[in-house]
Amino acid sequence: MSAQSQTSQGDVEARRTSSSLAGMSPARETLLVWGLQAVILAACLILWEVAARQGWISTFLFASPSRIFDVLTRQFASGQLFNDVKVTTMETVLGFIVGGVGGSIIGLALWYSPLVARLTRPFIAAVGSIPVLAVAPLIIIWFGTDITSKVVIVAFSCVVVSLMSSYSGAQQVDQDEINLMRSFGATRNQIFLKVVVPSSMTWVISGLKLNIGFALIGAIVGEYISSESGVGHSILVGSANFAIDTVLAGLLVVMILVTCFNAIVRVLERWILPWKYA
Amino acid sequence: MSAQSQTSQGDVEARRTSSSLAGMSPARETLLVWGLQAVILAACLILWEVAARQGWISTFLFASPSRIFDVLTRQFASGQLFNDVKVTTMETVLGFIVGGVGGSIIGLALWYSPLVARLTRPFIAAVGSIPVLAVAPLIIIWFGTDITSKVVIVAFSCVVVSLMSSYSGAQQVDQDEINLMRSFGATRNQIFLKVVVPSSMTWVISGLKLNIGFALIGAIVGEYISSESGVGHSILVGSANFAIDTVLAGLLVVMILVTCFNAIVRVLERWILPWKYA
Amino acid sequence: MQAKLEARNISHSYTSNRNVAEVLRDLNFHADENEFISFVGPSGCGKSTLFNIIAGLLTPTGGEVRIQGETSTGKPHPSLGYVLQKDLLLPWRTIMDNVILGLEVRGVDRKTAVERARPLFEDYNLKGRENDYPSALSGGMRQRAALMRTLVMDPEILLMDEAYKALDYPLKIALESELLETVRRLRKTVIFVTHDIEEAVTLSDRVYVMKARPGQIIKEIKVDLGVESTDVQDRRMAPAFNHYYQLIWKSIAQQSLPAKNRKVA
Amino acid sequence: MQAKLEARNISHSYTSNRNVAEVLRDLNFHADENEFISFVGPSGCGKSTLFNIIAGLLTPTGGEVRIQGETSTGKPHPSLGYVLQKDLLLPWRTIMDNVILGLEVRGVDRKTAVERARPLFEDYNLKGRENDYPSALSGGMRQRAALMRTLVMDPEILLMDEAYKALDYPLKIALESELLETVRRLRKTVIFVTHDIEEAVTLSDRVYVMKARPGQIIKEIKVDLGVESTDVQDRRMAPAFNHYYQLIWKSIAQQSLPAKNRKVA
Amino acid sequence: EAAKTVRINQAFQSLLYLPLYVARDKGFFEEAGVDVKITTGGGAAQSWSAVLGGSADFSIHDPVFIPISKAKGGPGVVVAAIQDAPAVWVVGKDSTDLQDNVALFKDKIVTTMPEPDSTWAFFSYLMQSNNFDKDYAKINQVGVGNEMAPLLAGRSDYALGTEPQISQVETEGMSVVYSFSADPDWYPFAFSALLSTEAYVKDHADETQRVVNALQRASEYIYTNTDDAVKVAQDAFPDLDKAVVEKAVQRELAAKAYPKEVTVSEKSWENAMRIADFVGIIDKDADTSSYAGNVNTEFAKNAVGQAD
Ligand SMILES: Nc1ncnc2c1ncn2[C@@H]1O[C@H](COP(=O)(O)OP(=O)(O)OP(=O)(O)O)[C@@H](O)[C@H]1O
Ligand SMILES: Nc1ncnc2c1ncn2[C@@H]1O[C@H](COP(=O)(O)OP(=O)(O)OP(=O)(O)O)[C@@H](O)[C@H]1O
Ligand SMILES: [Mg+2]
Ligand SMILES: [Mg+2]
Repeated sequence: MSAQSQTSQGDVEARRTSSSLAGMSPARETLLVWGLQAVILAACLILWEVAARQGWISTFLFASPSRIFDVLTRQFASGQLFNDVKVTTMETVLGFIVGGVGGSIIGLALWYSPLVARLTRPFIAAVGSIPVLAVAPLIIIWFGTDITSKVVIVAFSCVVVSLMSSYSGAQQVDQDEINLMRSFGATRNQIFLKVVVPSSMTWVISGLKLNIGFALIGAIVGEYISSESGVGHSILVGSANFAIDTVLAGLLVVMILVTCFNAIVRVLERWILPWKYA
Repeated sequence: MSAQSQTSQGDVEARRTSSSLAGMSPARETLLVWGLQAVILAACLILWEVAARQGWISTFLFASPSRIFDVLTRQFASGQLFNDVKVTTMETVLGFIVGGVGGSIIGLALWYSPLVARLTRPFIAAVGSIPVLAVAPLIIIWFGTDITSKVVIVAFSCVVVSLMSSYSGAQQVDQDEINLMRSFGATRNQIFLKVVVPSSMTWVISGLKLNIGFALIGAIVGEYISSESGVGHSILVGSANFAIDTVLAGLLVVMILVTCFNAIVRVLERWILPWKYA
Repeated sequence: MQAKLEARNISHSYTSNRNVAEVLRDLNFHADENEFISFVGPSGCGKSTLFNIIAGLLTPTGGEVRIQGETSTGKPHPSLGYVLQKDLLLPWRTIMDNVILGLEVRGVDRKTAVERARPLFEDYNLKGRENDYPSALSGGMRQRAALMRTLVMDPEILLMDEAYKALDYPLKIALESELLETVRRLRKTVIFVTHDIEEAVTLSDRVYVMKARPGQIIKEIKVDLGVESTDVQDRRMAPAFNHYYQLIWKSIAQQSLPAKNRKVA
Repeated sequence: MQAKLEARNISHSYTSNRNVAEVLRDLNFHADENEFISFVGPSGCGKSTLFNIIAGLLTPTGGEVRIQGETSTGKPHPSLGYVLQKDLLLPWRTIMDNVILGLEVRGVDRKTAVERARPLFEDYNLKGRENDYPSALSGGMRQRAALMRTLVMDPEILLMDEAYKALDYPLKIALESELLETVRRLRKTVIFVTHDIEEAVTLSDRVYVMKARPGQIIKEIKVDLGVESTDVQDRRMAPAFNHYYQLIWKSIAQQSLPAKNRKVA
Repeated sequence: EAAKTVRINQAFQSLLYLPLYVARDKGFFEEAGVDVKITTGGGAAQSWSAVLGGSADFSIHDPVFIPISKAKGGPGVVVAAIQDAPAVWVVGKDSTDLQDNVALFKDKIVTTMPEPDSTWAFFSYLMQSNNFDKDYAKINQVGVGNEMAPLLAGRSDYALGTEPQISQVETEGMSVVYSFSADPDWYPFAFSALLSTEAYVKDHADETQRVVNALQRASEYIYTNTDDAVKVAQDAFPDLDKAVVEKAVQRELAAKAYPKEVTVSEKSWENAMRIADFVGIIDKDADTSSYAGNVNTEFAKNAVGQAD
């Protein structure tokens, strides 16, 4: 982002200050945040459990942490949990790579041709508004019911966000930086690789971060459409039989997965954008 | 975006050049693009129709433009089309305002407290990964089956993208611009309103644009969960009858709606960011 | 008399990742009412850092700044006006709206603010550009707009970090003369950074010369041109001008050169 | 002899929304091999615009630029090196990677490029900062890095838009002397923009004076200081210096001032 | 001889399909010499698409998809019954029995699946066949699987549902007030069936026969070894309360919902078509809806005969 080409004195310092809490060291700060998060989480769970035990809320409709925990224990013991997580993770990761990374590349590449970008814009937006469920029969007919169809659905769920986000990024590139490259006689490919891509990285990564959630939702929806295992399959079975605790146990697993994927992308980000964290 | 505070000579010129086709006037250019889009669309439709008529593809599985057109004509004549569009538009627009605009405001407001932002980040990401379908029973219990529940679902579908996108924007604000405001003795509210908000607008709008599609998907999914009318209801009925032409007719309506909403947001954008189009 | 602004034992180090870079060490200086002081020194010696500290934008790792006798609380003091080294015009505001930004922050209503800004557009040769966006301005025009944005606030103490660098000569002379005149008339205090020795001599009452790595004040030079005029051209022609020019030149001449160029000037 | 670079009837207008602003009208000038020419003129008169046109970044609305006798095709010419008015360091590259950017574009492998850049870090007093990101540099350091980025390409024709503006005096003098020496030795061509008349006189063989609204060349001044030395300090002391200084001063003195300041200098 | 692989896609993991799970868990498929792979779609349209797209050989759901498919020129054949009764009940907070008192639905809010799915069709038909107009009771449509939510949240008075939801909400204090299977006009009813394409059945007659044989055995087994069948059901739904599952299976048995013979009878076909026609998704008098044209009884009859 060219925003940074402006930053100078005081920037790093100010950034540090603005995110630091009462002058703590970054490591202690992180620990504090984790601690507080754990406390918040624990408080919510305890409140929920108490409400369920006291009969303030119906456990049939809202389950309770202990019942969800029972479900997970049982699923863990039978090996189902591990298998479900494996299947869903596989679908999600493959689809994310195809759709998220692929979409980012296409979105950036649209920088090459404003004409193509303008021409395709409404079509892309239109395609992005297709609810996967509505075309479930077509997806099964084209891609079957095995992992391919889930990967396609996950990729489809990611591609538009990544595409539009990275395209927005490529549009934001400072024209003066491009002029600088042109003054060196750079080819369009060089301008693309050395300026457009790195300068759009913040947008690309922001799109990928958004897509972590969408990828998982895509995998779940894909498993709704057809499946024999996976976290979404487990949710579907629970939901078809009105077993809210099974549904919520599945959701919990989904959330844990998202948190893990997020942590991974965050590490990747620090590695891709070292200059932001120097 | 502070990127622009850098632009100077050559910028406007270069921007104009990069998007203009062989030195055409902007108005003629727009006409050309529209024309080409119409041609592409027509070509696809004709190819599809011919393929269907020639029996290259099964109309049972893939319908055909003329059959979709028949469905729409019938729905139009019976008044169902108008009513469906009205219902779905209402749900979408209300939910979009609550979720998209609300999410943007919350995302920007997180700028005030890096601590709150850090604390809530994983929770927001986790919530963003909840597939609405999985919590359908809870939504019905809490919000019933009338328009409220659809508005809630649409809002929920929009809120995370807008929140994360606008929060990313607020994070990108040039620290030097904030320092400038501080040097004027500006309060945090003033810094927020006069620098953070306008400088994040590109991100906010990019989030809102993404959300147009999600809002409509949300409305359709909401109508899947409970409904008596609406475009999603019509798609659901078609899908339950295995009437692919009805399903695709519904999808076509959705895409047209998205295209219209996009055009509206685009006009709003020019109005909100005049300096980008000066 | 109490100094208008006083810096005591200012030290600063930047910490990034695992590195700590000492930038300023133990700076002491002061500026009185109706005084114009300048800092000259090699690029990178910490002048902008120092200004950010004075302005309250950066908390020094050591020492304190006192303004009118009160210890600065780390918040920008209302009587300070700061012209930053970068122009930092907000791209989404027209030039007029950029210029009145500070007034707006103070709660001045738009009409009054515009009225106060209008004459500056004339002085600074930007008449007719009020409604342009910053992207349509040349480098010098942007610099002028940034200058106007601070001056329209009419601050008691002015911090100016290379404020005239992108201006053409005649305009610079005219604006500097005007500044000097205003300072005298309204008994303001100006703290100035420049690389231009001529500028330092013609404008300042006192000049602090700095060295780098770490930034320290190595010399304080009292300038008395013996000329009452606030016209910079007149001051430039003063017989004493050359003396001070040489004095400053000598104290900074060697230090900023790369090793191989270090010969006696 | 054919001019190294020649501009014929250059005109340019910016079109934004519905407004058309005429910025340059009918400029003609040339620069020969081993010649140093400067443009001086009020801020906003179109100097940067002119440079963008020469560099092939902007297509003029009228006229043509010829480089070594060939009409420029609107693409940057490989023998041109352009130091832009803004530093434009890419924030995601370290200083070293910024400096070798142009070489990288030319396909020079990294190792060779780094070897060619290394001595410049010494000359420009940036040794030890190779691996910093631009955000950790002071204004003058950034300016120097931008200068190095162009010079490391060793171009035949150099376009420099206020290239020395943020440098401290001694360093500026040293670098200018070095530049002059290189130009003489390698028979380069330099086209220079500055607001500093002293700089224009000490460096240039010819000075073009411009006026604004619309930008036009109003005077061409041939400078002959009668000094062979390329040391800027020596040239500054040449007896003829004052004559040229006054000449240029007179031709630009009045035009850029706001109406109320227009008195005879 | 290596067992032949057969792929079955069920619309849901549902107690309605208990014969399938019994055949799998009790090894009937294995003994019949087929290796059955079961996948789950999220609804009938998906399951049927899996067959059409070739990623499954059979699907299990509402057989009305066969005449729909045929009406549009598509393939399809009903091979064996899985549910032979309209195993749908109405539950409500108010325990007043409505079996012979349908008029009491007046002005009540009744939750069903979305139009034109089965419970919506059932209730609408029930109202119409009693000559009540459309607004006699207010129908509240929600997605499949969610019907009990509005009832429990107090947002509706009654809900139509299938097992195990009925037994579940009974433990939450709701009462069954109406049973469709108990109505002589509705029983028997082709509610769920094993479906395939003519082409597959023709080319894989052997596999088809084996699958049907196993299902026939399983259906009988449910009636003869009910306790074991209940255990299979409990294993298939480990997260549901065991007592609830048992009650649900018993209710299904009482309604004769699991077929004693997997043959889809003409009567049960006609009953099903009558409702579908009422809803308007097929024309019961069209050739494409005929019993003969849709139902292949050959395999089922063989299976029943073999078992005797
Ligand atoms: N992108 C643009 N759109 C519209 N007008 C522009 C644009 N860029 C420059 N101008 C105008 O063109 C004129 C010349 O600008 P230019 O930057 O060439 O001036 P300059 O001589 O380099 O000034 P300075 O010495 O201040 O850098 C100015 O009036 C400026 O406002
Ligand atoms: N954010 C930062 N992080 C790390 N180091 C920094 C940062 N800002 C400045 N520095 C370093 O501090 C030193 C002083 O910088 P400063 O900008 O104050 O210098 P300066 O005297 O204003 O220079 P110039 O005359 O070039 O503007 C330089 O070595 C610079 O690299
Ligand atoms: Mg500085
Ligand atoms: Mg310029």
